[in-house]
Amino acid sequence: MIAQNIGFWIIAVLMIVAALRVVTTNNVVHAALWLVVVLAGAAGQYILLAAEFVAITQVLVYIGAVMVLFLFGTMLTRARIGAESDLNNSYKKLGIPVGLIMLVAMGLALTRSFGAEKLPDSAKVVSTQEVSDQIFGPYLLPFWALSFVLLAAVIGAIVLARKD
Amino acid sequence: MYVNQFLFLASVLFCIGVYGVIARKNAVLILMSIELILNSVNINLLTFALRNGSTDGHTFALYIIAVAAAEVGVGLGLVLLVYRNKKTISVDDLSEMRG
Amino acid sequence: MNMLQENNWLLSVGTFLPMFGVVVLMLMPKAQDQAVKNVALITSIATLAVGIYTAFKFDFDQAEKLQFVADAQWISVIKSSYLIGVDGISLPLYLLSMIITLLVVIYSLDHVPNPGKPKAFFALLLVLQTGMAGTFIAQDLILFFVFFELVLLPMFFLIGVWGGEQRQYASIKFFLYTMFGSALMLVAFLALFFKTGAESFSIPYLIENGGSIAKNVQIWIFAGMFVGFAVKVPMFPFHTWLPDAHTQAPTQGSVILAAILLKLGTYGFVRIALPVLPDAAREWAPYIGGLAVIGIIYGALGCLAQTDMKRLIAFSSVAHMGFVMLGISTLTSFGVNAAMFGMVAHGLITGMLFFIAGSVKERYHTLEISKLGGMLTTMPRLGWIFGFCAMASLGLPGLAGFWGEFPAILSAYNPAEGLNQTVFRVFMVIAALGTVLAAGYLLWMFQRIAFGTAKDSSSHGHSSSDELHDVTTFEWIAWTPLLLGILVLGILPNLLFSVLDPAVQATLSVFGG
Amino acid sequence: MNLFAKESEVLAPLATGWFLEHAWLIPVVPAIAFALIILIGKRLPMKGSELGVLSMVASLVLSAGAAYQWIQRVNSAAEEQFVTPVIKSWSWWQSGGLDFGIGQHIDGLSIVVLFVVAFISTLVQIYSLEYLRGDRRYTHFFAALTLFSGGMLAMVLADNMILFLLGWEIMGLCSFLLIGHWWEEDANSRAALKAFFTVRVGDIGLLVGISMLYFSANEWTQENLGVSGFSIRGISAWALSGEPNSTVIMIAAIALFIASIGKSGQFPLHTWLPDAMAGPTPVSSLLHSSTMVVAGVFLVARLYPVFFVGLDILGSGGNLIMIIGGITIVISAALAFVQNDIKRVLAYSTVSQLGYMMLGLGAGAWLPAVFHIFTHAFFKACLFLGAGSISHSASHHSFDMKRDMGGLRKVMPITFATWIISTLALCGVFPFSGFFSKDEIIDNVGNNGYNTFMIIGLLGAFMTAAYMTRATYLTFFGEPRGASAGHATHDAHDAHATHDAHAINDLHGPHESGLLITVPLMILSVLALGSGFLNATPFGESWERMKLWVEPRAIEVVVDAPSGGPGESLIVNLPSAEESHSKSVCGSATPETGVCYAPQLQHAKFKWSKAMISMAIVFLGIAISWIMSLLLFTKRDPRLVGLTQRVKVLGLGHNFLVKKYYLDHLYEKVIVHSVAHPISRAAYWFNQNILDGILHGFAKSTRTISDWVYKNVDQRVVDSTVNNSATFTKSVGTAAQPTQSGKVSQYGALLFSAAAIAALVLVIINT
Repeated sequence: MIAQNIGFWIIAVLMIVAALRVVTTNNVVHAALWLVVVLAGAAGQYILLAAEFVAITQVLVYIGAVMVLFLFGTMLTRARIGAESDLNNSYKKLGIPVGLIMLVAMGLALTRSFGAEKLPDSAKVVSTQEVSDQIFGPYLLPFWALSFVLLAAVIGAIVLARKD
Repeated sequence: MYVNQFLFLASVLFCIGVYGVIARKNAVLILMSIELILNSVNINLLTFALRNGSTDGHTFALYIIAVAAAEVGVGLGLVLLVYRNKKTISVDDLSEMRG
Repeated sequence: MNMLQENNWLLSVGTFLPMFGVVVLMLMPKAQDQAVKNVALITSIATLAVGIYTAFKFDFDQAEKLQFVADAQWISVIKSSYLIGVDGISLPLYLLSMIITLLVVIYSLDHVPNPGKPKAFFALLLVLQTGMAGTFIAQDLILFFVFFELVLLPMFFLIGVWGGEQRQYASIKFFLYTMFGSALMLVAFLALFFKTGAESFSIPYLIENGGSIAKNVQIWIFAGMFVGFAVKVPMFPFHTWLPDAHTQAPTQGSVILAAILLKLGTYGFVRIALPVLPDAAREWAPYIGGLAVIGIIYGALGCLAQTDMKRLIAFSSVAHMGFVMLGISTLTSFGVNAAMFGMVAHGLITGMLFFIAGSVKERYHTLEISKLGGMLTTMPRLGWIFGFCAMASLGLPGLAGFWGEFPAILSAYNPAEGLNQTVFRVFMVIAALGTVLAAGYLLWMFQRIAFGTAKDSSSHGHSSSDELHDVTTFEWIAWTPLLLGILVLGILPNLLFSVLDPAVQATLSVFGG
Repeated sequence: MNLFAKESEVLAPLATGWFLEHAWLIPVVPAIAFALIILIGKRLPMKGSELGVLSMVASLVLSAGAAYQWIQRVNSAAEEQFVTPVIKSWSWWQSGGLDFGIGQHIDGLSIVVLFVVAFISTLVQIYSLEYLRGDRRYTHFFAALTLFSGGMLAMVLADNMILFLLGWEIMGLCSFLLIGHWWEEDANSRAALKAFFTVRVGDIGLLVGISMLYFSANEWTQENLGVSGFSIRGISAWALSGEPNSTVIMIAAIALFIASIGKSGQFPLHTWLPDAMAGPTPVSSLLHSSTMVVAGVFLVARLYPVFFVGLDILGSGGNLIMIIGGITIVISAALAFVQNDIKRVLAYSTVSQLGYMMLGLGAGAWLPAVFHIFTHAFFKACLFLGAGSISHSASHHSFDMKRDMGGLRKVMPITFATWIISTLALCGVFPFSGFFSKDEIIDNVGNNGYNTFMIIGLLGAFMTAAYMTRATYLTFFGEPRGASAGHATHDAHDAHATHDAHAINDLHGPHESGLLITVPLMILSVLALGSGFLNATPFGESWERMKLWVEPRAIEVVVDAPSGGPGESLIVNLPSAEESHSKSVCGSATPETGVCYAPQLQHAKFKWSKAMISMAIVFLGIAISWIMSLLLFTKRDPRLVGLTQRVKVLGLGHNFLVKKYYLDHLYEKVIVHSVAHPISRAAYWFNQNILDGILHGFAKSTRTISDWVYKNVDQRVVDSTVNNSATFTKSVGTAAQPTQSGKVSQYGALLFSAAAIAALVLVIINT
């Protein structure tokens, strides 16, 4: 238990810092790299939450594919590697109160709902098989739908990005 | 471990993401902020999956990841296209609705 | 009840037909303007046809009951269902929205405002239509809210893209205000939902159980709804978005805004706020009434200060909606009848006035009252139509405006029991004063614009006399129904009252009569 | 109930007839004609005027028929039987589960006024055929004239106050359109605006009064008569039923009276009427002398019970109506002396005659007042048409007596003769009609014990005689001046002068007008002479036809309540009423068993002595004024000429009169301007700076707060130097620049913030 807790807090702090950097840094590439940290941290949290398969997918898909996409996108749009000045809106400060208000709202809601509720200690790790049973069992239809979405996305991306 | 510690983490990420969406001007960065939001959602899902001892949460998390991938793909495609036409990816310059 | 559920597909069709039109428009190449216009025209005609068929099927003998009720699973997670239906209150507005949209489309056939782009323009108009119609038939709070918000965006773009010089200021202001209102309104809805045991969002259910809520909580929830609706109406302190939105919006935008959108707020009061939260309504009524009469006088004074024709008409809307709200605030079926009639009448009359303002702008390239003049000599028809509408708007008996205005004043003489009579009688006198001011500013405007001799064309910008053509065919087609409506409703008010009255009485039964 | 039903057998069933049953057609015909004129008028050979004239003739025939059958009805009634009005009602609108009707209410009063209106309208329209020939808005003119007649007729036979209000407002509208008929001149459209606006101010009273009466009477009328609280019959009965709370009915009466002050140009709202002379002369003679302006008087006469009870008429001391009436008589008569415009003289004389009617009504002389409406309509219309005839054929459309008239009696004998007859009638010289009505009023006022007001009345008679003599002298005697002398001094100030058809016959000098003008004049003058004999009190009971036909009998009648449905309830006399000889309780006490529709009024016994006195006064007035005019205008007697310049006091008084007591100054400069300009400006300023200021301030403060947060959360202020200029306020504010801060995400931001606030509030509420 203790170990897990320690792990959680370390990762959590790391994630939050990284996330802040993502939204504040003036360098697109740096932002992308900080995002990698956040995603990795998220993967770590998933493991703590006894969701191996999701964690693995997270690493593969996100850190593997999505980040590559981002970096490519950044490169292709010839973003200067290095600081840029006009990444932010002139009134970005509006975002801060908004974010804080939301945080307060959620915080209140959460504390009210699950004050000191604990997670089950001996949580058995959810095996990949169970997940797949789920997906190809009751959630088959959404799965198909999703596959279509992906297909459409692929085609769409090609169509959009194609030079002509 | 408390339920809340995960949920709090998620909400913090979410709010940071929101801030990013609002504050950023560069399309790619906005996409990244959206990724943050999606991840915070995932954390929630998995937390509740664990709490309620069901596996539905996992399924949804996976779907979200997939959708996110699709979204990034299309999103970046758009960015490229825009960049090619306008030589900029600052969303403000896309906001001239007239013309 | 079973009988009331037959033909329950009608409403859905009538509401979503425009969306179908939108889809078709989307699939069309934007080059073919004419085809686009035709599609929009056909769609709106078909929609109106469905609407008329609905009215034909409507059982007027039990106008107080919901009819064509359709109740389908929607978002069962939050116990919100797709529950729609019309009764005597919603039917007239439901039809009005369809008619106005059709007329606006017809008018737009040769008046697409700059920067053109008819495809997008008509698509937005049709989306708007769906939103408006949906709001009037929704019997489920979430559904209501969804449609209520659906209206917002098309209007936002109409103002923001096709508007005048200050369009961005106006559109953002409009958006900001309404967003703010909607947020509180949504909160109020949710609070209502939870306070009634998180059972259902359906309005009839809430009407049954809403009374059970503790009074002080009711008052707070009502406050939320009040702000939400009052912004839309708009009532006195929340009205500042209206003049800008109206002035900057394209003619079609102003017409729809005046004719339908403003009614969403008042309709919300009658349909939701009053019956669901009777106790709170009683508490709030004097304040609503007070704000209403302030609005009447204030709007009139605002009008007197205007130099811009369109802005003047916009301010007059504030005054007229003041009468409507005064009627509502009496909580008597007499007053609410007046208010409902006033809504329809104001829709016809002010819509018409904005049409005229648009045509004036198109001909003179200015709306500065001081630069206009002698319209009766240069364009007699337009001038007389304008005079007709001004007269209708100042509540001349025999025209539609009167039946919204006079009974509202009348009803303020004795409001529902539990309300302070003296206060409302003071309101009555002030409101009566408002009618004089109304006569003042409308006739003043009419005299300045229509009487006198035409200013030489040099004085109004680059418009040469050959542009000063009288009413065109399209304008005739678009306007005649409105003019007829104003006249017919004025002479035979019972056409409307007989439909409204039972429903209004049923709605207000919670107040004991 | 059936006990009475048995007695009621003895009562003769009242005669009725097609015309009475279908009296509602009278206003409908002109209304239809109006629509036709608007639609097809321009294409007709006579530009739509024929439609107007025909429709008026039709209504004249209808109302004459109705009058005849009403007389039949009265004759068919027993001596002491209440003559039920012919009431028809159809459902018009419903609200709050109640049904409100529209319909006709025909009794003596409405018959008289119907006939007068239809008659004068017909003559005036015929007159206008000639007078406005070639006018640039010939068709519009006739359309408006016809619509006016429709509105007035509708108001007269209205059976409920809503329909009454409808007619009332339509008249106001038409008066607006007709006064402003030559709207190219700013003065005319101004006058039109002023007229409508002033009357509209009075209308507040009408709205308030109707509302009060409705809500206080409705319950009683519904259960006793089965009619709504708008029904005139219901209101009258209710007022006399002893039910009403005295303050309520008093306030209601005052409110209604304010409306009549506005409409009938009583002091202090009389100022619009003289300005209304800017309209064409036929309009002045129809709307602003004989028919429309008596609407206010008609309102008082129509709802007489309300005023009777509310203002305690016949009570000791004067009441509001009398006081206003009395003041009006004198001040307007005084104003008539300083006018040079002949139409304005007549306008002020109209005002003071209306004052007489009000005085009569206020003093309980109901019948003489109504009779004065009847006679006044004829001679005043005749005078106006005469003035029109002069300006039309003799003075180049000028109405200035001093500059453009004089010595016209030779060139236009017919106009002169008719004018003289009507003037004598107006002055109340025996045996002209004015004598029988006006003298009756004064007589009854005195008889009911209001001596001060009787003296005021006599004073008024004196002044009337005087100023009319002055006007007559200036117009018809002495040496021809200006235009009437043939000098083609074309005065531009008169709108009428601008239209072409007349420019031709201006060339040859003054001459008598054509038949289309003189025939109406002659008809009217005959009536001005003869109409008085319809109620010639001097010759005893048998001559008092009006009293018999028109005055409602103050008899308590039993009503079988709603069973009959609105307006249909059968009315039978109380057997008690049979012997109770004109000692009816109506008005004086509460009717126990039935309802009353009219209060009991006394009638002064005619005495030649009194008549002689008033005659003497009148002749004195004529004589003095004649001599003065002779000396002043012809002999140019040095003692009188320029007197006002020499004697300070007279000068001041004269100036005071010329300035119309500064009332216009008060209304226009002080009141209207203070509303139209400063107050509305202030309200608008408040709108732009306070309310919007709050919005913008809200935006600004979020901006500053967030600035502060920003500086403390994160030190990077690189671009804030750039951005500080573009504040959020500015972005909400002048968002003109094309590359203005991010719109899409701005909306996103707004959305998010709304959502955030919503969420927070929700969380806080939903504990």
